[in-house]
Amino acid sequence: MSSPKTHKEWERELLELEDFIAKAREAARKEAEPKSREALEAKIEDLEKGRDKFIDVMYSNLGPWEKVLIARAEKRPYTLDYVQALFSEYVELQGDRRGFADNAIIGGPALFNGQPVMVVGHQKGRNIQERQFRNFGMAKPEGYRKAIRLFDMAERFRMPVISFVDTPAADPGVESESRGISEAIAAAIMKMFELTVPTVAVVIGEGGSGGAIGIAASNRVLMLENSVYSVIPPEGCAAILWRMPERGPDASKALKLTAASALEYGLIDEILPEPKGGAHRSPVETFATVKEAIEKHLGALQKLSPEVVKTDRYDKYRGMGRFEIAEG
Amino acid sequence: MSSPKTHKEWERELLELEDFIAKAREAARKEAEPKSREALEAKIEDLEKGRDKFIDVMYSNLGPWEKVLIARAEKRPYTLDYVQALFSEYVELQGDRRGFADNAIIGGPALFNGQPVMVVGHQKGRNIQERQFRNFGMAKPEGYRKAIRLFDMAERFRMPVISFVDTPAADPGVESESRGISEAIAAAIMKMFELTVPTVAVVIGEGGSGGAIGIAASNRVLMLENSVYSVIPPEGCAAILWRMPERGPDASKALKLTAASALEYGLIDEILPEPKGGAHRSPVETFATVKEAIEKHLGALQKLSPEVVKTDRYDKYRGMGRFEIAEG
Amino acid sequence: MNTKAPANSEAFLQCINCKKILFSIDFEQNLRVCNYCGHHHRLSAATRIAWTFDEDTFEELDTELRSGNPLEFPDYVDKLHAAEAKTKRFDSVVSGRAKLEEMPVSVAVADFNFMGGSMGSVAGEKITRTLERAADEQTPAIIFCASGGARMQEGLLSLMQMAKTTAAAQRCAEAGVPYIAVFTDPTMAGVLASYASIADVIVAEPRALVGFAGTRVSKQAGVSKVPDDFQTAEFCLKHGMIDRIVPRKEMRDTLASLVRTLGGHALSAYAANGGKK
Amino acid sequence: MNTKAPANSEAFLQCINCKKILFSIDFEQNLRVCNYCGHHHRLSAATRIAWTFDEDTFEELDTELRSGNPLEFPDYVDKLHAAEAKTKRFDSVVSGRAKLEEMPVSVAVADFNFMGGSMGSVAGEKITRTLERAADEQTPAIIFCASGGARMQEGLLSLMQMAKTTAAAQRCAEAGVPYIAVFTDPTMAGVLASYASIADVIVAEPRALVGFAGTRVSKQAGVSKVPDDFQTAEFCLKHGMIDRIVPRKEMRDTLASLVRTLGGHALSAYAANGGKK
Ligand SMILES: [Zn+2]
Ligand SMILES: [Zn+2]
Repeated sequence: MSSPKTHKEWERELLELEDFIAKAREAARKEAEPKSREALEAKIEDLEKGRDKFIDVMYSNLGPWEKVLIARAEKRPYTLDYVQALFSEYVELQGDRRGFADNAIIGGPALFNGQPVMVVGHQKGRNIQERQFRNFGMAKPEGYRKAIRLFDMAERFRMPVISFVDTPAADPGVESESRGISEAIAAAIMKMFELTVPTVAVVIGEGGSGGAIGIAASNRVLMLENSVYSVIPPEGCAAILWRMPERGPDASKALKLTAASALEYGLIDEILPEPKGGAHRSPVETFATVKEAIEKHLGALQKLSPEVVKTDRYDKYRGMGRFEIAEG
Repeated sequence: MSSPKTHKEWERELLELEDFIAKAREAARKEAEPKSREALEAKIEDLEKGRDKFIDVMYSNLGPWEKVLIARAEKRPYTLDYVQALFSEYVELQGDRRGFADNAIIGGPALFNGQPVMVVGHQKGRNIQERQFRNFGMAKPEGYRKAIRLFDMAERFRMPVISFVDTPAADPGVESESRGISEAIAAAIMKMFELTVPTVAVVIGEGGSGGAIGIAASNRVLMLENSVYSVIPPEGCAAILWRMPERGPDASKALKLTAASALEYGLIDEILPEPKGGAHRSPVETFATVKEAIEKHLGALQKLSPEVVKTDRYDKYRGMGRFEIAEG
Repeated sequence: MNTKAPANSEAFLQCINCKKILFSIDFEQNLRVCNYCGHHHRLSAATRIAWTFDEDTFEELDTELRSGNPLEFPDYVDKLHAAEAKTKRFDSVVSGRAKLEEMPVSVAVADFNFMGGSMGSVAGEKITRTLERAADEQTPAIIFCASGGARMQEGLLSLMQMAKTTAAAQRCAEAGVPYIAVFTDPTMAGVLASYASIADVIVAEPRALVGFAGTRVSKQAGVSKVPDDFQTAEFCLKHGMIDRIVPRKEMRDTLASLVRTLGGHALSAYAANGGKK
Repeated sequence: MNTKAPANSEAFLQCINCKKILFSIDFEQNLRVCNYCGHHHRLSAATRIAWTFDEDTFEELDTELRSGNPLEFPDYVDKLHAAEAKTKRFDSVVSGRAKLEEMPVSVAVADFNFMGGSMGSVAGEKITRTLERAADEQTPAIIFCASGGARMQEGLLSLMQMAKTTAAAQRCAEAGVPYIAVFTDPTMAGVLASYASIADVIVAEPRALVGFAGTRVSKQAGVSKVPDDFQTAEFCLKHGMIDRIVPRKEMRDTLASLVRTLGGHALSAYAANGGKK
C-alpha cells in the first residue's frame, strides 16, 4: 500500500464520514415528522460515536509520516491564530529597514497575561492567494532581518520573546540567495544568543531546517505533539539517499523528526499534547495547552537573572550533539 | 565678470603658464648650444618665480567659491591616496552583508604607526571609468551599511576609527531611496555615537551634507584648509533661493561653508594648512600634515577612558547650534 | 478625544487632493481626512496634539527657544518673522510632556507651517531635549515628523542638528526607552536621514510624502524608472522602511498599544520613581 | 612556507576545470591552482594547514571525537567507515592551535573528502571548541570552510549544530576576538547558514561554490532568471556577502594582516597573560 501524500488524502475516509454525518444532520433538521427525526438523530449519534472511534484509532500510534502530514495540514492553527487567541494589543511591525519586506515571518509587541512580550512567527496561508502572499511560509532574508530587529527591541525593552515555528524551509530562490539568506538566518540565530531576556519557541507545525532554527534558538523549545522538526524535508532526504523523493515516508522514519525523538535526544523541552484528532479539531483546547505551557516556562525563566538567562541558553545548545570518544 | 565653474577654469592662466614652463624646459633640454641653454634656463627660473608669485596671489585670500572649486579639484588627493601614504597592512573589506556592495565608501583595518585602526572614507574617481565605478563619490545605502559594519568591528576590537570625508552628497537615486538611503545615513550616525573607541574625521575635499555626516560624526573633526563642509551644495541652495543654480558662488558665501567658518561656529576642531597652491601641488606635504594632526588628536583621545570618549563625543555635538532665548 | 470645531467660519472647503467640495463640519469630524479620497490633510502642531493625547495633559516646554540668524543669511530674518506671525510660534517644533491613555510620554510635534517644518538649531534642540527627557525620565518618546529637511539658512549648524538629534535617539535606545516616530506629510531629507529613520517603530499617515532627495533630483539621478508610488508612505512600507501605515482615526489607539507594550518596562521604572525622575 | 611535494607519483594530471594537462610538479608549486585557467583545486585539511600556518606550529586537538550513529540511520556506519579509511580521520573538521607569522591563532579546517565536509555532531563540536578556545585564550579564530551542509544522517542533531556553532561565534565576538572565515569550494547550506556567514571577515577562494540551497532547488524556486555566476564567490562579492576574493597564493599574507590589525587588541591581552589564558 502506498503512503498518503497529503493530510487530506490520509483523512479521506474520515472526511467522507464527517461529510455523511453533516448531510444526515441536515436531513434530520429538515425532517418534519418527529418519529423519523428521532430515528435519524439516533443514527447520527451512532455515526458520531463511530467517527470518534475512527479518530481514536487513526490518531493513536501515529507514524512519523502521518505526523508530517498533520504538521502540514491546511486546517491546522497557524501563528496568527495563536496570536489572536493568546495575546492582546498585538501591533504587527513590518520591514527589515534595509529595503525589503517579508510576509512569511510576522511579529510585533503584544501583551501576554498583561505582560509585554515580543511575538515572532512563521505565517502560512490557507487559500491560494494567502499562500502566495505568505510565500508558503518560506521567509526571505528580510523576514529574518525583521526578526532580528524585533529581537533587538525585545532586548532593549526587556520583553520576553515568544516564537511560533511553522515553515517548510527558508525561501531557496535566486532573490533570497542574492540578498544573503544564509547570512540572515545565521545572524538571526546569533542575535538570539545575545539576548538576556527569556525566549520560548513553540513548534506548532513544520520545523523546517535552517528556516526554523533561525527563530527557534530559544531558552525553551516546545513542540506540539504532531508537529515535526527536521534537518531536511523527508522528500529531499529520500531524493538524496535513494534518488526517489516519493520515498519521503521512509526517510521520515530515518530522520527521527517527531517530537518524541527530539525530546529523547535532548533537543526540546516539552511535548504539548494535542486534542484528539489533532490541533485543528479543537483549536480552543490547543490554544489553552499552548498558553499554559508558555506561562509555565516563561514563569520559570523570569525567575532567572538576565545573565543566567543568557548562559542557560548557551549551555543548552552547547550540550547538543552525540558522538563517541575514540580510544587514545 | 562671471565666476569660474571648475577648478580647471579658475586655474586656466596658471595652467597655461605651467604648460609654457614645461615646454621651455623641454626646449632647454634639447638646446645643444650651452650659452643659449643657459639663457633659456635663466628665463625659466624667472618664469617659475613668476608662477610661484602667481600661485601666492591666487591662493591667498581665497573666497568660498574658490574653495569649493579647489575642494572638488580632480587632482586633489583622494581617500585611497591618504590610505596608501599614512597606513600599512590596509586590507579593504567589502559588502554590507545584506545583498549589496558599494564603491563610493571604502574601508578596512590597517596599522597607523604600528597601531591597529579602522579606516573608512569616501572615494572619488579620477577618470571617467573610475568616476562611474565610484559613483562620483556618492554612496548608496550599502556604503553606509558597510561603514556600520566596520564601526562595529572597530568597537569590538578596540580600534580607533579614522574617516576621510570627500563626497558631493549621498546618492539620491531611485535605487538608493528604495533601499533606504535615509535610514542608512541615520543608522551610521547613530552607530558612531555608540562607539567607545576614539574617532577622528578629516574632511579632505567636499563635506557634502548628509552623505558626509554619515561617516563624520567623530570625536574630532579636522578640515583641510581648502575643503568645504555644507548642508547643501551651493548650486542647490541657489536654485532654491533664487531659482538660479548658476548663482552657486553667491550661495557659497551665504552658506559659510569654509573651514574657517566651521571653526568659528565651533563645529570642527582644527584647520589643517595646505601647501602653497593647494593639497594637490604637494601631496607629500599634505600627507605629513594630516598624519601629524591625526597623531596628535588620536594621542589625546587615547588618554581618555572608553566611557569618556563616548560622552566627549555626545557633549561635543550636544553643544552645536545657535539660538536666542526669548523674553519670558 | 477633543472637540473638533471647524477651523474657520467657512461652511465648505475643497479637498486639495480630489478637489471635491466638503462640508467643514464633516471634514473636522473626520479628522480632516477627505470623505471621498481619504486624503489626510496637514494638521497644525496644536491640532495634532489635541487629537492625539489625553485632554489637557500636554505641557509645553522649551518655549523660550527662538531662532536667530547666526550666519546672517540673506532674508532669513524676514522669513522667520513671517513664520512667527503666521504660526504664533518661534520655530517649527513644539515639544513637551503629555499623557496618552494615562501613560506619560515625551512629545515633539513638527509644524509644517513654520518654514516647511525645516530643522535648524531650535528644532534640533527641541527634538534633542524631547529624546533626552524620554531617556532621563523613562517615558516613551513620540515624535510627529513634518519637514522638508534641514534648514539651509543655518548652514552647517543645521547639518549638525542631524548628528545631535541622532545622538539623543541613541541615548534613548540605550536607556531602554522606546521612541516612536510618526511620519506625516511630508517627512524629507535631513530630518528623514537623521532622528526620524532610527525610531524603534515608525508609523506613517497614508500617502505621506517620505523621501531623501527632492523628487526631481531622484528622478534625474536614477536611470531606473520611477515607480508611481515613489517617495510615499506606501513605497516605504513596501520597501521595509516603515512598520505600518496608520489612518489618522486609528493613530491614537495604535500609539497607545505601542507605548503600553514596548514602553512597559520603562513605565514601570517611571512609576517606581514616583512618576518623576 | 612548507614543501610542496607532488601528492602522488604521477608526473602529469588534468585540470578538472579546463581539462588541460598539467605537470604535477608545476601544479604543486602553484599551490594546486591551474596555470591555465586559475582554477583552485580542492585541498585536504592537512595540505591547507601546511600551506597556511607557520611551519610545524599546528597542534591538533579534539582528535578523540568520533562520529557515532545516534539515529541508527541506514548505511551511515558504512559511510563513516569508508570516509575514515579514505581520510584517516574521524570526521570532516580538523581543529587545533597554530601560529601565523608568529601570532597564535585558533584554527579549524574542513576536509571535503570526509562525507562532503558535512556537519554532524563531531564537526559542530570541533568548530564550537575552536571558537570557544579563541574567546577563552584571546587568540583570533581562522576557519576554513568546505562543506555541502548539515549531515542529514544525524537528523535534528545536525541542525542543532548550526545553533551551537553560531552561539560560539557570538561568544567570540563578545570576547573581542576576531573570527575570520575562508570560504573554499564548496561552502553550502547548513554551514553557510550558521557559523560561516557571521564571521567578522569573510574571504573566499576564487570561483568557490557558495550557496544556501542546492543549485537545482534555487533554480526551480526562483522565477527570476539565474545569473551565470550564481552561487560563486564572485556572486557573493557582488552582493556584499563576502569581503574579498583572495587567490590562494595571497591567502597567508591576507590572513596575517587581518590577524595583526583586527586581532591586535586580543593578542595584546594574550601576551599580557604570558601567552596562555
Ligand atoms: Zn479628497
Ligand atoms: Zn585549468
